[in-house]
Amino acid sequence: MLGLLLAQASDWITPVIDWHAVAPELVLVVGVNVVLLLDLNLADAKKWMLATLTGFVMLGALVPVVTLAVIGDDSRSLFDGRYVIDEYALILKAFFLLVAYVVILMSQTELEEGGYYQGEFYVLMLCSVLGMVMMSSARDLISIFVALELLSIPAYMMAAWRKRDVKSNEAGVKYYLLGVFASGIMLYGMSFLFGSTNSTLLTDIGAALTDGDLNGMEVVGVVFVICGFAFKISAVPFHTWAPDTYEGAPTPVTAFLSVASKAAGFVALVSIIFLAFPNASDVYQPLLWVLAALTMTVGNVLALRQTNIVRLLAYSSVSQGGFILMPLAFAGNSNAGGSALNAVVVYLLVYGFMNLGAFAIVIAVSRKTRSGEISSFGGLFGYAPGLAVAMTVFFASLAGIPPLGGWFAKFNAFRAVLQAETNAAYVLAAIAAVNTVISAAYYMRVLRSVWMDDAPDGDQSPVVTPSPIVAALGITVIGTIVVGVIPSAVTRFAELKDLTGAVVP
Amino acid sequence: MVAAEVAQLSSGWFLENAWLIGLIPAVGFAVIILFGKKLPMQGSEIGLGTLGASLVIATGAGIQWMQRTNSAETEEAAAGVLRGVARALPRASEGGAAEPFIEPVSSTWVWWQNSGLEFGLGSSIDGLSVMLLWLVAFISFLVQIFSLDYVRGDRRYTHFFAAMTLFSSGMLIMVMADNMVQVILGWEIMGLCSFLLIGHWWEEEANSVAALKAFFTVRVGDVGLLVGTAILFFGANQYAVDNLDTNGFDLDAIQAWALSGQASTWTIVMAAIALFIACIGKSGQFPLHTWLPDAMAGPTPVSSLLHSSTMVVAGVFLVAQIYPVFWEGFNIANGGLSFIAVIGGITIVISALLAFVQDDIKKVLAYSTVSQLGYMMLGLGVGAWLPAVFHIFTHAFFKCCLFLCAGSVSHSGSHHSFDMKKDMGGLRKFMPITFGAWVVSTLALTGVFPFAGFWSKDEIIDNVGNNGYTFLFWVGLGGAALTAGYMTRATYLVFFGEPRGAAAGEHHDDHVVHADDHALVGAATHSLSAATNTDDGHGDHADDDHGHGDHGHDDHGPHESGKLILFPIVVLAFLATVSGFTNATPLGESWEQFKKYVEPRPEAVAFDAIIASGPGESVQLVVPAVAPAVEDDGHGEGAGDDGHSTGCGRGEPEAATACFFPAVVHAEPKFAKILLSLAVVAAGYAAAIAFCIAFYKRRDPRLVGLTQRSRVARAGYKFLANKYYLDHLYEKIIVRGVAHPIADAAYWINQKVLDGAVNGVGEGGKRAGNWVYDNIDQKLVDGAVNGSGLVASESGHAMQPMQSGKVNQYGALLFGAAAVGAIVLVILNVS
Amino acid sequence: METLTDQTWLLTVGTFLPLLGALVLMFWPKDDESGIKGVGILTAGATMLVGIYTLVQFDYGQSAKLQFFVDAEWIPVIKSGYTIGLDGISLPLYVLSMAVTFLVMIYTWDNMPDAGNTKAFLILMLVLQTGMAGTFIAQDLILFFVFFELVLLPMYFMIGVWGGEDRRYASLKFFLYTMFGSAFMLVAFLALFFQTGGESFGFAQLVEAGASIDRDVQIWIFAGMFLGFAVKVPMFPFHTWLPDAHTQAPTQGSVILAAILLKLGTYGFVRIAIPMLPEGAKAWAPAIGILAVLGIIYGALGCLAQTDMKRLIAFSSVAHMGFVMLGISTLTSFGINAALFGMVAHGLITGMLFFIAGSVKHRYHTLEIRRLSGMLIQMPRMGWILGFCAMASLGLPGLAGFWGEFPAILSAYQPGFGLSEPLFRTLMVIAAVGTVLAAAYLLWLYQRTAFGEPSDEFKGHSDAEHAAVDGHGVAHSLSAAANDHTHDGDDAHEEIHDVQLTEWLSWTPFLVAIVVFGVYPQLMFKVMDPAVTQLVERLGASLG
Amino acid sequence: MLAVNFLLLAAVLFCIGVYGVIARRNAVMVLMSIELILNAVNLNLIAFAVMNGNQDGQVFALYVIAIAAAEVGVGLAMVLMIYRNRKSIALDELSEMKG
Repeated sequence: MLGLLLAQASDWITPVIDWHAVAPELVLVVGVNVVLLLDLNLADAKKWMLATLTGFVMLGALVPVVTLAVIGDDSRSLFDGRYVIDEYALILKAFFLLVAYVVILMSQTELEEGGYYQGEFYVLMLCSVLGMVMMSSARDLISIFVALELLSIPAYMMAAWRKRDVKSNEAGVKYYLLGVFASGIMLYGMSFLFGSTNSTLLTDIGAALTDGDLNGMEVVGVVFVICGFAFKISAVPFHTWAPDTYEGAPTPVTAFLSVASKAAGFVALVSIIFLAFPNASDVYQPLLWVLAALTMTVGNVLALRQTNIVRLLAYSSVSQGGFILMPLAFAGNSNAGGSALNAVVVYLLVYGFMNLGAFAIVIAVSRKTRSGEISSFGGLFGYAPGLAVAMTVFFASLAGIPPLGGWFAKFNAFRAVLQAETNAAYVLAAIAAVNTVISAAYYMRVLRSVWMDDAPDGDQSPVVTPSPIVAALGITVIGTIVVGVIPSAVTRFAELKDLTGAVVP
Repeated sequence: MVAAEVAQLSSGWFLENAWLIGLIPAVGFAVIILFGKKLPMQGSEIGLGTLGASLVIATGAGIQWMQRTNSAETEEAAAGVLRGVARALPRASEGGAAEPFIEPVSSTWVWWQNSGLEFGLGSSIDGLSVMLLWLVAFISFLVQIFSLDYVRGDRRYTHFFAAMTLFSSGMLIMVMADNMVQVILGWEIMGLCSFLLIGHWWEEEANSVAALKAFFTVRVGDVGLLVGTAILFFGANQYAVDNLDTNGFDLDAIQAWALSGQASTWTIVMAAIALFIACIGKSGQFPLHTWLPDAMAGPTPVSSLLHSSTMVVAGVFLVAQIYPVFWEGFNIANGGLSFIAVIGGITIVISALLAFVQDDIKKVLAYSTVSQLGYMMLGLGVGAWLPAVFHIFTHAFFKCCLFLCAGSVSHSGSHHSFDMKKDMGGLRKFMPITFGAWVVSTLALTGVFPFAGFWSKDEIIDNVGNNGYTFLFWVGLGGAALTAGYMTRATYLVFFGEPRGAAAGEHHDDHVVHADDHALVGAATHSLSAATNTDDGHGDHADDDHGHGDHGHDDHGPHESGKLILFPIVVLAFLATVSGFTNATPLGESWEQFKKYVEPRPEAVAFDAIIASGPGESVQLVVPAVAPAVEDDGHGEGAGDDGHSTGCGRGEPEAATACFFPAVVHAEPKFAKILLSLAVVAAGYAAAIAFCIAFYKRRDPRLVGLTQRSRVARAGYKFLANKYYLDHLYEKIIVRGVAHPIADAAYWINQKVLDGAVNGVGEGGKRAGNWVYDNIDQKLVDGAVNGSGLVASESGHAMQPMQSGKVNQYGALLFGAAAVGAIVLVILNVS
Repeated sequence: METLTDQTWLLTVGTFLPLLGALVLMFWPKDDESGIKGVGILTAGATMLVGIYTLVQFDYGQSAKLQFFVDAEWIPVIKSGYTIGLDGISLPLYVLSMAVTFLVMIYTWDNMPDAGNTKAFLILMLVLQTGMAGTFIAQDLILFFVFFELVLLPMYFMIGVWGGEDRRYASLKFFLYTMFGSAFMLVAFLALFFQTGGESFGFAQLVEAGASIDRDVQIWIFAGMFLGFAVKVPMFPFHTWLPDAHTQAPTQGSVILAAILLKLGTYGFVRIAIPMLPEGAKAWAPAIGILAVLGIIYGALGCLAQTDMKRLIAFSSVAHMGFVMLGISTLTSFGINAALFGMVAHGLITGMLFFIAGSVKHRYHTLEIRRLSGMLIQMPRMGWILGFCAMASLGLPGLAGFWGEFPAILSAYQPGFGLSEPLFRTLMVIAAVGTVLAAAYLLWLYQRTAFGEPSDEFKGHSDAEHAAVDGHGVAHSLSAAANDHTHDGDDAHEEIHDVQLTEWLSWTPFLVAIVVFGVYPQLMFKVMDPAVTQLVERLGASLG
Repeated sequence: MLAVNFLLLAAVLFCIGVYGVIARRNAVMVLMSIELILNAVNLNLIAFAVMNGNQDGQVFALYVIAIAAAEVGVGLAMVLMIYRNRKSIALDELSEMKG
């Protein structure tokens, strides 16, 4: 018995590890440990250093990403193609790191002033980012699963970070329970896929699934896996947790969830769709079509009713998710497939900027008003014109008004859909067009408060914005405008033709 | 048919620069508006000066036109083609010798372009236009002289002269136009000025209502002008481009096209109808005449200008100018019962009858104008082009003179009242010159030999009969008798009998009571109040002082007017006496100057000759050209017979030639007819004088109170006094019909006449507008928009229960959706 | 499409110069009111100068070609470029937008809306100018769309922040309505792009390739564009945002909205929808014609129902744009020329009317027609200017309005490409009746507001009246004094003065332009006609 | 075929787990139901691994077990936290936020 095992072990071939390729992950791992250890030894008064350090870790992890990009090899594949570093992965890694950096800027003062645990927060944050960075490269069911849980579990805890706050508790618990439940369903689907195709490697699965020749188990597997990620990207009707969690969680965490975590979900979905399901388009295309249409519409009409700004942004991010999802519904189309990938990536990048920016404004303003109601933004233009203008930029961008980033993202999504030139595509585009208008209604309602109303309490004192938030705003405003005016800035990245090994039709 | 021998016609500086005639007053207007108030005479000198300049140029142009016409004959003589003598003769088509077509002199600039076609602006001078240019400039000049004194001290003295000058300019621009767009330009400028001038004293609502009514009524007719122009343009354009190297707006092209025989009947009939509707509105023909009497709300010089040579004449002029369209459209050549003639006939009688019941002197004259315009239209409608045009000429003098006399009377005799019954009477003793001029003009108007009206009006009536319209002939004669009647009544009331009211030097403290109680009396009322103000010398009404007083006369009694007022009156009276001799047909052909110089010759002209002179870029002066005339196929002279089956306007012209004027028929003067019409007029006079003496002087009991005693008489009077219930018709039936079922109309027709037709139409429009706005716009269209927002919001509300906050339900939804998705897709994909 | 590529910098500078000014203003101290206004006027003035230079440099002999043409790379991945150029169709509108912004800036010097915050107001105006000018030079669908939408936000805030009572509702309505249209328009653009083979968003390429699309597909794509442009025009029944937006907007906003913004829609039809989708245009033309004429009558009826002067003017825009659309719907060069002229004329005239409405509101604090009267007594010059504009607006020949209306009506007599003549002739007659209604509501407005005596409410508060009083005797003065005395406690109205310096400065060019273009329309027709004729010829080539 | 029976068992477990998540109001019971689902997955994976002779399934199962442990750790901590704050772990009382 032992001999047998040893014999097997003798077959063990130490995998060749491309250390450069995994350098970003390694930097993050080291960062996790350093921050954790440092936290034990730092006096409370010096905890602010942790935030700075975490920020540096993020930027440090960005360095190998940049060097990898500069070297610009086609792709680096590890573990028999289960972990791939290609252009797509690099862009998204950079994106996640940048988003995390901005979120740290946003959370710093919030955590200090709220008296929360700081060290642990940053450690969890780093862990979660590590999961996202891994997700960009994961090309295997197992690695995807691991990355997913690595990014989710810390997020559950961060959502409940305000320990004494009932709402925050509730936010954490709901997120947790539903998240785990969704993981379970997804895993169940994955097990079917594994059973049917006899592999966990996405490309193998892709080779084994063929349209028109799918058995029930495979269909269920595909549907359940997509539903699992649909939860992550809070697509309707898997979105129910999102508004509650977003509202209850500390605002920087909400920002993180609504941008990074959602993006990670999309990354996984894109990988799976393009690598594993290219030939199951009969299954996933209708499913995603319905999900996209529902997500946009329900998210929007519910957002119309909101009076709390965070909750409004929650629904808004639900509906934005619908727009991102929209091109994927035509990923299997021979015309639109390539554009769909570009559209999703570009949208994610732009969405990151504008949504983070919106949350940064909310944080900055609520420091003064201590309220999350939309009406509390009244008169902002009077006493804080800078913030008001920035807010206008973000909200207008979310509404998709040129020349701000959001319009280009939306345009690209429309473009990918219409490229399919099928009736389903035209109908979805029309639905999306109507939704653009509905969404403009509530974005403009917020801006109306900002510009046209008087301050509800008549308090005209200026808002003091801490410098980290100013920095966060600066990054996001510039990002939003630059992408809109010179879209080439991001389309350079979106020019990537495909994922390594993907079968783009 | 050769074009090789192109003879040279003489031209001259005045003819070639005739465009200045319209332009100078237009510039004058701008100068008055911008700088008028700062000038020593407050801008009136500019008005007089510019019109004077126009008059000089117009006179020069007139003389040169005559030279041009004469030169044709001498040139022809030199070329050896002469077949007639150098004086008016029967037209070739009437058996006389062929005379060359005298081509208009035109100077054109590119005004606008479209679709690669360039459209011009400029002048195209022919006999008709040069005659009217001179007439308009002359009358305008005299009226402005009159106004110097008449409106002195008016609050808006400068504005008044500006508007008067622009008014004349509009008419001049229209008259000299060589294309339809320019006609519209002048036409509408006049509309604008009539609005400004009728509403000159806009402080009183009645005046501004009258101004609005005038503008609006004319504007209704303008729909016809727009539509007609469109039809003509697209009808004639191809022909014009192909043959004449011009475009479908060009008046010459339209004339030629209409006579070319290539135009489809439908097109030309529609165009003629549409354009004539415009003329009905502008020239106050039945049934759109109702604005004219109301237009008396303006100052008297305005009325006199408007009624003599501008504005109302524009419609007649337009018909005369593009006569071939109507000739063909209404089939005048073959004696068809033309729309124009019928409307003209109706107008003559109806308005003459209305003139009997007016107490306002200006309104009598206004209805008289309408009636005289009816004669002109009648003439044009039956093919009597020349007499109609001649009547424009003579009518301008005596009608202008009559209005100025009325102005003089109210200015110096009746304290700015125009009410003949209340404030006049016996004025002949106080105002002998005015009285004399009035009488002369009245005789001219009524057509008494040898005054001007006799020569023109009789000629119209004569030609109507000659062309076979017997009924209309009697209508015309009857109209002449009526004219004599109402003018006698007016003359008697104003100048004979005992002075009454203001004329007797009474003070009017109760002038409001005196106000005419039906229709618009703004001018009278206002003038009274203004006079009262200044005479009091205190001006309590400083805030609403119209400043129309301040004449500096201390006595309150009637007296003769000043020199500035009398001068134009006398000049006009003189012309009213003698101007008829310019075309005195009964005296022989050598007296027919109008026929020679004004009436275009109905001769075909070769295309080549025309194209050489077509409009081009920038200023292109016409190379005067004459083409040999068509071979005369006509024979015999018989009046009204069918001997004219060929010639211009009676069949297609020969290939590669164009006609510009149809061969109209001219009646031979007959002594018996002249006697007949003089007898009719005399009868009219006799009856009217008898009535006046009986009714007004002797108060004959049989007549006084007749309207109270006799139902027939009362009904007749009421019918007339209410202007045939036409305003009533517009307001109550047409207007209210928009909102009410027609069954109600019977009730409404019995209601009292309240307001003008236009206000009525406006009221109806407003109601329709209100209804549409409230029900359609706000409820339906806007409601749909707001509704869709509501739907979105409400559906959000309906979905909120989904977001219950309960984890278990969220989980159920999550799994349920996944399961449903899986089941559906399995069914779809797994067979 | 032939192009001229000299002085390529010109259009870019002209378009983006205002943004530079906006940037400067952003860092200008907020309290320095006159400095801010100075920078605003200076920027707009400099832009205007660039516009004048463009006018000078424009080669009028080749106005059918795109001049100052630039075709630079912008977003290669979606095959959209920074393609700009100017031809006879866009030149008048391009320069008009500059002029209007400049004059509105001058007007603002003395007439800042009550809400204050000059800095933000002027920045928005400058951004707006960039959007407007850019729309007229764009020769690429995506670039066009960006500029087209760029004007949305500034106008939204202008109405929303500096507007009247009901501004919140009006601004949101304006925004959503336009957004609705442009969302579908974008979808249509993309559909067009892919149907033509997805090669380029450049106008030239799309005009070439668009004609070969299937007729049914063209009709659908045209429908999408129609929604976008028709809302902007606005055509009946998409017009309901307009009266609200106009009524509530501050004077400056109304003027810009009327003068330029509405033209973006009609310009889109002429420049994009019709040449690129000839079959679609032909199929839609009768519908457009009918809606246009409905708009004419409907707008006029709407006007007659109004009690508010500004709202009346706003409704008149619906009617006037109906004439423009009628001209376009004939698909003839005659009609399209008329429409283009009508756009500029309407911009000048209605812009001017809104100026007057703004100034009247400023003085009387009301625009209710029944409360205003005797304006000619209290403010003679203002009253006459109002009359002048009313006359221009009702299409009096000799003033600019005529040249938009008259040829448009004319053109409907003979529509192009086998469109139904009976239908269009009927439309022509109805449109002609519309001119009568136009006369009715404008004169009615004028009679009620300008004629008559001032109402008791405002009597004795104007400079003109005081001047008149001073000129008379003692008795007058006494009575005037007594008169004043009774109103002593009522200071709110003591500010009815006639047209002031900045108003003269900003209005005179409008008034002069109305007269000049009215008297000598060739100035504009000469520029537009070759381009339009070429456009229609090409249309004829593809429609056979 | 034995493996198929395992799959059936896994399916039953999955269903029970889902039922538990949906129906139980007690947070701990829900946690346990989720564990059931995860175990159903594990069963599936191992069964398939045996059926297909592919060891990857077993490796996958090991990962799932490890991560499930971590998850439950976090989950229980949260339950504890709610209990401290609210003295109750009934999930249907956790609806502060809705709509």
